[in-house]
Amino acid sequence: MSDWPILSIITFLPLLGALFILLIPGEEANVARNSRWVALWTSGFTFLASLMLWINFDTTTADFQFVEKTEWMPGLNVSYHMGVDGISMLFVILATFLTPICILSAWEAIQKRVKEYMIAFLVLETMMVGMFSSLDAMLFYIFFEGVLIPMFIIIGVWGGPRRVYAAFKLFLYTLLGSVLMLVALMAMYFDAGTSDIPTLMTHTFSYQAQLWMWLAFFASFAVKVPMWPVHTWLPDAHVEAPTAGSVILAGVLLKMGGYGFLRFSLPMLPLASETFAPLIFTLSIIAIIYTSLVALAQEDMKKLIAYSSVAHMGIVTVGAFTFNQHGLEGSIFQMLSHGVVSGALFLCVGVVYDRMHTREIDAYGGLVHRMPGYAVSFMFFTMASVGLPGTGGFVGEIMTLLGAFEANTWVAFFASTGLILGAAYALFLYRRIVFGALTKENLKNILDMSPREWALFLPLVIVVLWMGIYPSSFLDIMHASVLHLVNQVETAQAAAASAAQLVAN
Amino acid sequence: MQELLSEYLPILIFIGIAVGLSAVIIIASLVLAKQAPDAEKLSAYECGFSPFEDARIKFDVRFYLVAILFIIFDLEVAFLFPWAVTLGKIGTFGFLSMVVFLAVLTIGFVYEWKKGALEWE
Amino acid sequence: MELLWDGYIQPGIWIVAKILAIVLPLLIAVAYLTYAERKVIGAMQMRKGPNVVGPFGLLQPLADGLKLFLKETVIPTSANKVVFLIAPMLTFILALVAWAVIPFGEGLVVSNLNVGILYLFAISSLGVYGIVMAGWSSNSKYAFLGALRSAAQMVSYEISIGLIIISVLLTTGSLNLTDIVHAQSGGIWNWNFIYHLPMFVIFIVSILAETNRAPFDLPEAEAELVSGYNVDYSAMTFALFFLGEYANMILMSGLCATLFLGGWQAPLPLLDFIPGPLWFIIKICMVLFIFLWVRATFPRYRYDQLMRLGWKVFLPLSFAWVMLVATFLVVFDKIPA
Amino acid sequence: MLNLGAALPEIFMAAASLALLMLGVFTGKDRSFRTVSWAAVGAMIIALILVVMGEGGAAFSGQFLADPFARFCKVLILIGSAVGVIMTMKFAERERMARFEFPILLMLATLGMMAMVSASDMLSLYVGLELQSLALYVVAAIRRDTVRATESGLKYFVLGSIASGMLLYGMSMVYGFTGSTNFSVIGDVVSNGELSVGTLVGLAFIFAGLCFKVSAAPFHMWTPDVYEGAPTPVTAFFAVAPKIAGLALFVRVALGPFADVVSDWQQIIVLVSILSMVWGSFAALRQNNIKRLMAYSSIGHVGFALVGLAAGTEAGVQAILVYLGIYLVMNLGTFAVILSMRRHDRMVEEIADLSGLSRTKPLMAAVMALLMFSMAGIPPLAGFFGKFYVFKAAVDAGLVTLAVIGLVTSVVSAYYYLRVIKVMYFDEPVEGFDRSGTELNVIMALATIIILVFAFFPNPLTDSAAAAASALFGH
Amino acid sequence: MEIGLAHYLTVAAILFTLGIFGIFMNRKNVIIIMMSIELMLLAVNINFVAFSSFLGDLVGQVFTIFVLTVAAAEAAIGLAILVVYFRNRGTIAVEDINMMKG
Repeated sequence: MSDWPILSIITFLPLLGALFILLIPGEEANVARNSRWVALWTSGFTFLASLMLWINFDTTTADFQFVEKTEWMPGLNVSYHMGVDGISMLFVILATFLTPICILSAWEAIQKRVKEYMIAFLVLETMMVGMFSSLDAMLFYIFFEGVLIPMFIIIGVWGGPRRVYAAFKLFLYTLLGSVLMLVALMAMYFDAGTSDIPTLMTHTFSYQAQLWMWLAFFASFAVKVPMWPVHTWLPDAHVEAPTAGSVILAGVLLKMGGYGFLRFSLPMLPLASETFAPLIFTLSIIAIIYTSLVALAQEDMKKLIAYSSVAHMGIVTVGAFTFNQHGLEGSIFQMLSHGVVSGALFLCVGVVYDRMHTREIDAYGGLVHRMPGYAVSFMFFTMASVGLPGTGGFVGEIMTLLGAFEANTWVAFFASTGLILGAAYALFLYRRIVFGALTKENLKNILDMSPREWALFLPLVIVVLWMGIYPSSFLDIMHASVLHLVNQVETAQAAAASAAQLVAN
Repeated sequence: MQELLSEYLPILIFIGIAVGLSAVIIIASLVLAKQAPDAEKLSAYECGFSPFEDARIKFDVRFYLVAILFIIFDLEVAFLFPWAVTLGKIGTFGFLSMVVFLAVLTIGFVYEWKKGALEWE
Repeated sequence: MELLWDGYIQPGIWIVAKILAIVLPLLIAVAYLTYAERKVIGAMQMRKGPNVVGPFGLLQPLADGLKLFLKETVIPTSANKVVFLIAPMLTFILALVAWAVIPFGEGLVVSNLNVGILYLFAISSLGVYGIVMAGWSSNSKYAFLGALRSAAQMVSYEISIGLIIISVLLTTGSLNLTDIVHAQSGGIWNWNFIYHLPMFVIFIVSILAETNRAPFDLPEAEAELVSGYNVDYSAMTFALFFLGEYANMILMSGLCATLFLGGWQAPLPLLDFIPGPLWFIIKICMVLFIFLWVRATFPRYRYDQLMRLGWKVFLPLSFAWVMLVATFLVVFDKIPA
Repeated sequence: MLNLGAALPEIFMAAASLALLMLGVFTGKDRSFRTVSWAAVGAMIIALILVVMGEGGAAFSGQFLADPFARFCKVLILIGSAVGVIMTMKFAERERMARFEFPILLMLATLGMMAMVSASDMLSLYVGLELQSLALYVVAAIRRDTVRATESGLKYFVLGSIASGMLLYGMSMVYGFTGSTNFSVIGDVVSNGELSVGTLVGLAFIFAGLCFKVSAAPFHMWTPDVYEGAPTPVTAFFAVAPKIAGLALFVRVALGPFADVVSDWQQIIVLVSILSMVWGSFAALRQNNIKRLMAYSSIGHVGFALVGLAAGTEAGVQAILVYLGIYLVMNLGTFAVILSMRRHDRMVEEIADLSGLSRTKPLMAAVMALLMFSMAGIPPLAGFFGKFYVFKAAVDAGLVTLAVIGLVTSVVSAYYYLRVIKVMYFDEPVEGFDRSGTELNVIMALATIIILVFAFFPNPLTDSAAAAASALFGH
Repeated sequence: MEIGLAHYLTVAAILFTLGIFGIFMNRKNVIIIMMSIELMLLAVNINFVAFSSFLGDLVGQVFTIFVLTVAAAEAAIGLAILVVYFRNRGTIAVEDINMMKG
């Protein structure tokens, strides 16, 4: 089994499915039906295949596993190098897990140009999986940027009224950040002579170089995460994207930034990371508090959730730059749980949106009377988002705060303030939509969730509960890798400190 | 160098004399002859009519064509001059080079012939 | 002082004398060429020609010249005056200065340029400018069209002339006119017109066209263009054109004699006692006679016929001849050193 | 000395073009257009084979050098030209410009380009360049019954002649101050001592002339007008083959004789490159005509390619060559799409005419979208690799600022490429286009496949580019 | 006064500058632009011949011949395009060559 290039299979299987869809002939309705099924099957298989990673994963080592390495561009010393460790493996599964859900969620919502839609999603999946599992900086960059193409199309074609603006904003913001990262990658390559990530991790860059490279990486990842003040593309993109687009955007794409910090900034540029940690903390805390307040004032459901994502990702970045085991693991865990939870919340919005075609919070109210099943699921995810113990959200937040507390008390303090605000807006949203009297005429006939929608929510509920109740099944996987990362950073920082000491003496 | 140039001195003088002569002839005539201009006399000749449009009219494009062809062929002749007098020194190689050149030129010539550029019906 | 005299003044005077020795006879020759023309054509048409002014009408050219000299110089108001005046001067000047390199005899040349033939070719090419300037500056349709026609005609035939000169150069191997004459020494059978007979014929016809002479006097076609580019010229400005044209005829005859008829050399060695310049003048007169003879004999060409002759007959022929001669020389290794 | 074998492809092309000219003119009228066109394509393919199979080497007493660099560029040029001719055929027949001279002129231009990239002497450079330019002036104005085409021809002519003039003036200065027109001799002179002022002036003029020819800012002003006015297949041709040849020539001149004084001219190239990238990106933002857009796009691309030259290293040259190869494919594909923009048998060339193409012609829209993404340099499409190579070369050479500026402008340029995609995908459909010809479809398909799979198989291009670059540096 | 290389170069430079100015300052007629271009080429030729003579190297003169030839071809093509343009547009004034702007 292990001889199989399993990562490549997971990565390129969706692409194969996309090709297959491309070749489906026939009239439009037929094509639409077939492409839905092909997409679902493909992504389902991909998910199953990705589970093989989990089953065969060796939790005792921090090394990269399932490694594949083939010559690709020998002239440049760039190879096709794939592999996962405890950090990235879970993200791969997150991506493969969310994609079939997205495809299923679009089953009825998307009626025009289904074929293209499915192709876009499958291509997107390839890019996401590829990005999380690539072990070559060049390869990483290609997948990282490649995500933009399907995302641009998804938002632009199937999005809301201001979709063009949103798509352009998403694309250009991200691209601008990424090209700076590209320069940094080139500089790294020039310095180290290779773009192999494991090699780069062991390479020591001079402090001066680290500062510049770190800033360049930061430009890209901060946009992607997104951090304040470059987060403004996110609410727009979320609001205009179709439901599935929002799900994948919140669920996976935002994690690319956080993952980038963990994969590049921390291990390769530890000194610069230390230098800039206060900056990250400051921006993150501003993001947590400010965007939570902004979220409170939102009238649009999706926008509110979008701002909440910014706040939650702020917690992630705080955790990542605490440089300790708790903080990092919390950060990763928070990303995973946020991926599932925020995705689920967007799906919740999608459910009512499909019925009423509006996202105005004021347009709803008292849904509990007509849609009890929906109310329960929505409630569950809201609680998970707030961080109720027993849900995935709780574990991530509490570990991050623990880590932050170890690193800096004030940071932990402000971050927890943000959490309280978070509870406020989430519950506020829930109350206005679900509770109250059912006064709106057009809501009188609204139907509860269909079996298909139940099928969507059920796995999400299970995962969230699982993450909350038995988090160690996830934490064990990342343990070794995170420990290795922490050691790596600490060693480098200590070495630099002693060197400085020597100079000072 | 100086000797070479000295061959051109007589030509320079010759030109000077010729210019002087022609100028003298015209000026002398202007001075000696009786000048009695009037408006009619000074109008451009047009078979007795007053000129009714600008004389620098559009003219047949074939004159352009002739001019263009002339430029090309005249240059070819300019190439041939040094070639002709040095044929002994450049030998077969020089000869063949010119043959290639002239062959290309001939093709051009045939082309324009067939295209009717030389027609003037 | 001595130096100045020996170095500059004396040679200067000598040069000026040589030039005047060419120019003055030339002007007289032009005058009497017109006389000869009328006489010859008259004879061919069984008329007497000019016979009133002076004995046999010999003073007729002088009378004509005087008449022109004393006439009013009309410069049309619509004309571009400077150019209008420069044009005839240019024509006249060019017709004169070309003579600088023509050898009348052994060493009898104003300037023995090593690129004499190139100089001649250049000067005769410039002739077009005088005509175009005249046509343009007159600001008259007839003049303009006449000038265009004339220019087109001249340039068309110039190419053939160039190619013909090249075929001569191939067999002589020098651009110096004296050398070209020397290459033909040894009697009439060494003259170029024997070897290059087709080219000689074409050359004669081409110079007729080049000098706008009958039967190629289209630019001046009285019936259509009322005298062509010089319609608005009068008095001495006209006279300069006239002089220039006739001087050009003589020049072309001289060139013809130099290139094809052995220059100043006698046709047979036993006639060497007759001085070179005399031979040269005899040859020029022969060629000039052809000019007149043709004028009296042939009707005028149509313009399209004229252009076709130039481009479709003469150009390919002379072109082929150049290649033929060059190939012959290379193949039989007869290139003149 | 003569070694005609090295120049066999060129000699063949010359002979073939003359033979075709005769064929065309003797079959009379323009009935032979199609025959001559296909024959021209065939001749280019044969020349391509000759280039690839040929043994290379110098010819004509050091005037001509068929080294791997030149051969690489010739392959690109020949592909571009052959495809250009194929793209023209149907268009020409529809638009009543089916003169058999057209493919022959393209052949002659191609011949000029081939001579130009092989030049190892200023004389052969000039002759090749002019052969190309003169043919292209005519080609631009080949639709002699329209004002726009003739105007574009006129503008192209005037500015191209100025460029030639400047180039020549520069060459005369370099000749005078180094005593030779031969690249290697100049190279020796230059490397022995420092650059004299006269040579530097000459160099500046040569660069200015070359900038004109490749339409680099600030000498780009003719490009948009010419691109817009010329018939579309001609524009396609302009955007590809001459650009490649011009840039190759630029490299040849800059890094041939002047390789040892990179520091003296690097600043010029950096400046030109930045200006081109910036101007190409920003000026394109407000264009509505797709051909004009492509003109600015090409200016920007020239800027990107010049980044590689600014590096002045072997890696930089390799990067340019890779860039050019990819640029060739992208542009041919894009112009195949643009040529398919016909409605009621008439060309339409506004960007707005593409509205909703994804509904009326989904495949064509997808192709165009991929091409645009590729042009914008978004991975994993081929266009990204081109940019990657040049900017990597620049970073390696220490020109980090240049790389940053370049990449930022590439973001700006991404905006206008995205705009095209936006129009096709997000806007409401207008009336669909006519059926596009088979040749165009094949070209589109090939171009798309190449830019898609390039990421998987980059080596054939990058390796041969590396070999070509190392040959230029005499390794 | 001995006339040296510098004098030739100066003359050529002046001619060249005149040519450039003639092109860019001229607002009247395209023919003038073409003449300016010829002027530029003339300057180049002077340069080449002067250098050739100064260096005692014939290549410069050969180059001049080539330039002349190409200039002739260029002029021919330019005139042809100009004529075609004039037929379409009815004018060759520089300010009228403005169908495309932007």
